[in-house]
Amino acid sequence: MTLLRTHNLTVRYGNKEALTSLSLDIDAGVIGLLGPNGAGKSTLLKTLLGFLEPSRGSAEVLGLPIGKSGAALRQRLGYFPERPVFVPGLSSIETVALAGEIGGLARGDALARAHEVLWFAGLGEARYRLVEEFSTGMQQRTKLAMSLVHDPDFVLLDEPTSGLDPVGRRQMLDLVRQIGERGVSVLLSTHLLHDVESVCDSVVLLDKGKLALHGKLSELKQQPGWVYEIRVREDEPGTFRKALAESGLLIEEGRDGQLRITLEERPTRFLFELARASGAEIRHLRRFERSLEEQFLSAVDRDAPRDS
Amino acid sequence: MSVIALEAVSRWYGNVLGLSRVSLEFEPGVTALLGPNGAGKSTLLKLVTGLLRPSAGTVSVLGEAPFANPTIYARLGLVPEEEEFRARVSAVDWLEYLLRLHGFGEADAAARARKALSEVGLDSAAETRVTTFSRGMKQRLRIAQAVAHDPDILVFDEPLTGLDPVGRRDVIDSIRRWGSQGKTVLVSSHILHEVELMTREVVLMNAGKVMASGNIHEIRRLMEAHPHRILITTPDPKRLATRLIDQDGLHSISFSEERSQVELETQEPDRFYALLTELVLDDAATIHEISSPDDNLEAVFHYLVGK
Amino acid sequence: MPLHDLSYQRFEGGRTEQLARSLAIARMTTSLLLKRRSFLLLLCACWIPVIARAAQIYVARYVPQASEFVTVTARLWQEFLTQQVEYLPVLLVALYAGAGAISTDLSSGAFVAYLSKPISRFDYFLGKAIPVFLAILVVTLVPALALFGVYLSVANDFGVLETAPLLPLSVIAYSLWIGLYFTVFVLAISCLSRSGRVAGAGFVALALGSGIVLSGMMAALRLPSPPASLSMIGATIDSAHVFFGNVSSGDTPYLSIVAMTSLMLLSAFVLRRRLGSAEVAS
Amino acid sequence: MSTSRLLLVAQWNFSQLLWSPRTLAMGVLAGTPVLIALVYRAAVLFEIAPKGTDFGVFATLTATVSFPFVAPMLSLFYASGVTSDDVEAGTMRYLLTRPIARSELLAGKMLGMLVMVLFLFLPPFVIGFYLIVAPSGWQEVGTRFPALLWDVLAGILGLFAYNGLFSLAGTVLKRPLLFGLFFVFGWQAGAAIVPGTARYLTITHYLSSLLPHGSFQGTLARLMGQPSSNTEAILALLAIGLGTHALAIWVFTQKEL
Repeated sequence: MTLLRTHNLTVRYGNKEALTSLSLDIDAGVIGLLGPNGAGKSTLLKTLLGFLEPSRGSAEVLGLPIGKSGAALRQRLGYFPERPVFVPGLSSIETVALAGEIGGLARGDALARAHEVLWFAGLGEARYRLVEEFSTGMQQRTKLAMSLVHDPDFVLLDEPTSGLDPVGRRQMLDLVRQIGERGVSVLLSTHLLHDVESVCDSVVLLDKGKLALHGKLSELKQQPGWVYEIRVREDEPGTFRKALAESGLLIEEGRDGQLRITLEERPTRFLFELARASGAEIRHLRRFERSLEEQFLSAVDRDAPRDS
Repeated sequence: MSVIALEAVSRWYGNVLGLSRVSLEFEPGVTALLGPNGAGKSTLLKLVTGLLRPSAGTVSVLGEAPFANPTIYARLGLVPEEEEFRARVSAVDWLEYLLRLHGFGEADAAARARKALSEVGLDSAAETRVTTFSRGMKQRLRIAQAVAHDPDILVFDEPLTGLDPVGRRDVIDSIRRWGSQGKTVLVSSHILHEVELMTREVVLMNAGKVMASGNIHEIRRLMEAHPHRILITTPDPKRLATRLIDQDGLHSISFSEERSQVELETQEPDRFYALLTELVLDDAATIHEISSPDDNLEAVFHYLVGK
Repeated sequence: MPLHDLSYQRFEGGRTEQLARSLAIARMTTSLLLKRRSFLLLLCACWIPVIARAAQIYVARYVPQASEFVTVTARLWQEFLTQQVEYLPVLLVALYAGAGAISTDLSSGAFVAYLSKPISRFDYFLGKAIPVFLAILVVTLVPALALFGVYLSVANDFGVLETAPLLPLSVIAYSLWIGLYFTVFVLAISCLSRSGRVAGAGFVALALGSGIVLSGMMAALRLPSPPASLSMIGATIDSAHVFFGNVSSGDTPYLSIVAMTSLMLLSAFVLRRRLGSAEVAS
Repeated sequence: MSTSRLLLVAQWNFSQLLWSPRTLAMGVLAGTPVLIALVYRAAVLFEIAPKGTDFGVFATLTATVSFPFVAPMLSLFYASGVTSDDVEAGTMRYLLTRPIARSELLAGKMLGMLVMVLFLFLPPFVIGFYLIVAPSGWQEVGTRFPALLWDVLAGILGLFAYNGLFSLAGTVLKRPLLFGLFFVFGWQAGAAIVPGTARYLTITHYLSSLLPHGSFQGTLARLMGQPSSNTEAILALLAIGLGTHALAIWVFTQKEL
């Protein structure tokens, strides 16, 4: 099912073209939206919400044309803004219930639903406290609840894990996954590629307002051939690497200090022999998957100036 | 004498405890400060940079109390936590002004400002007003202002906030470089796999206290309550499991034919790694993959913070 | 016993009408205002003139000795309402309820959260305007009507209402008029700044400053008094003559109406431009 | 204190304020004397304004608009933000972590602030004087010039005192604007018309005592108390200004920001 389709979508922001003739066709699911700063990610989200008007081209979300549909479209969209959101003086539950009422729920429904989504977002008794006094983590949970309370079919999440500690981040990603399992599509805009790797089905990568990469995550991560990453513990650092090099294998060193070797087939005794001979012990040996980071860095123009 | 030393430092905000009797010393090189929200990392960094005064205990930086101390600021650079940042001037003017407050002459300040901007990749935006910057550009500028005067001590509160993958990679590389140049670098961050790329030295905090400090792998080794997990992929998991099961020091072992995997938990990982090599070489076992999913910072963090 | 599913659930219930959504914002804003003791105190203080007027009505009826200099005519209601403007109650209430109304939303991010929901920008404006409007009516229309109650309960005939049968209508229309005027103006100021304090200061400076500068100028020119239509408060007071049907008094009441209408149109234009701009939504 | 860094801060702060959107609004306020002078000239030209001395017009202008309204408002809108402007813009931390003493930093900022306020207040004031008085002939200008100098002196001292007070309010209080509005329109207006010593706790009292062409406070105020002598007024304004500035600096050096 088509979730989002744009045709030659061009959006200007101030006197700068933030999106340039963007043509996209995205199916429902959990989609990662990536791109360097200034690539047009936030612009795309704001355009879909109707905050910005395209200067050319068209876009359809959930089968509704943007711009013309206005409120009718936003009825089916949920938005998690990047920046903090609170209504001074309102507790978390009141804020979410208000968001529900504005989203078209009757007062009683809104309150019940607010409790439900806040529970889901993992905000316990804290929901009776003022949002403005919350830690980042609790604010993000409140924002998630606000974006879901009117039961959208498609939520746009702008950096939902930003500012979260490792535990909070893990929980937030679990929530995103669960939302996806309930048939709600998610567009997850983030700079944290690990987040995308852990929850998304597919990825859209923008660069300078244009589409740079789009595809299923599983396909993007596939590395052709037999490339393995390997880490050893050795008495004398560097010996094993030398031994590998002497045996004619293709070696690369990753930034994390791990070696990447290209084999002809699955690893064999040979590697272990080599390790023992050079006084090393293999501690880690895994089929190498192309990381999203490498794809990202190769797909975007790294040296281009990124001014807004 | 350590570059930075905290001695039994506590800090309260009204009734709220920020930091509780923390004693720590920091030496040249990169040290990462980790912990959940509210653990006291930011409080600690503010104490070290003299933006806060300790409620009890002493903080000393280069042998002096840092609060509002100009002598310290001449040798310190700070990237504060992200907040509103709306300087209504161009990036280069802003940096020049800050550098002139350091006492650099006009020409010197201008040259240094340009250099710092180009180090963080903002050359082409030098003349642009900061108010129009994106979040990532502002973060780059924050880093530029911290390093422009070439300080000996660098303090970064979440330096990667808002940066895109390109920027993150650049900044991580720079932090490593500054550490290896002999600067004392303190970094707080939530993104653990990125911290692992910066340094092995960490301070783990929770609820205002220090839970562990030192090398990540050392800390992991000391955590005996949590046995090491080793995952092995092999075409014949049943056979490998049978071979391993009579070994001492094994907490648990399980295998899955379906996924061709054997998973074992042990207190003595060294011994089992050695054993695996033996099995392959002397017993013709075939092993495709070996990995240890919890020998990393992420695992250490979750074990210590307890969630 | 089934295991309950606490994971994310979809919502099956019905949806409300568009107006209900504006009213939700209005209701929440109003209840937030009423929670603040300082606001309630302000409202009480703004009712002090009402008590004085009630006393006047009472004295005029029951103290025959005073009837020579204390009388009750249709004029009383007009004076009461214009004095609520002249001696600041209306201004203070508008300042308190309105100056931060939009600016706080802009700085706290609530604005974007509201607008990402299925409402239009006008719905949002309505939600913000209603509480300010009501707050102004609480210190104008409500006490003025209460004074009718006092009058009718102490009088033994319909005296004033017989001579001026349209008086209640005049009171209602004029109250709504100044309510609308100050609401639109204060919200227009509010949407211009992200800081409620700056907006508040701007509102006070413009509302009072227009009068102060003007009378200073007239004093310098040795002209008797400035044309009311040029100062915000002066125009509001002057325009009452139109509503209460004594057009011949005052400076140029119709001119004041025109001046106030122009300011409202300007405010509406500012609101429309500002709330509609992409910059605000970022 | 190193003077060069203090001046650097002052200069920077001045230029920051000069190019801020606030200055646009404040410029309109500050320009009212010129505006009124122009209106007066037009009125004279078309013979609308009744006859009187030109200098009398200028005196009324200073007494009704410039000193009681323009001066305190200018000072309030700028000085109350002496620290909070940087805190709100998120630029304060970067300044605090520079090798410059906090006292020097704030002193520099306040100096820049004072120059800014004087820059907005004095030129339109003097221009207003010439626009109004000059057509009466150069002799009249010469006669009235000492009065203008007194006005300028009073303006400088008054703004110095107001700036100090509102800087202090801005450094200590969360809502300095509300305090300032209350001080100017509530306290000062009220204290002037009650008998007793309350008047000595206002800035207007000394300011109006200094003005050569009589108090700008209302008739009622004049009935309630005598103006102070020039020396007293100058000393009082200086003391208020110095005291509040010093206090603001002291608070700032102790503050955790």
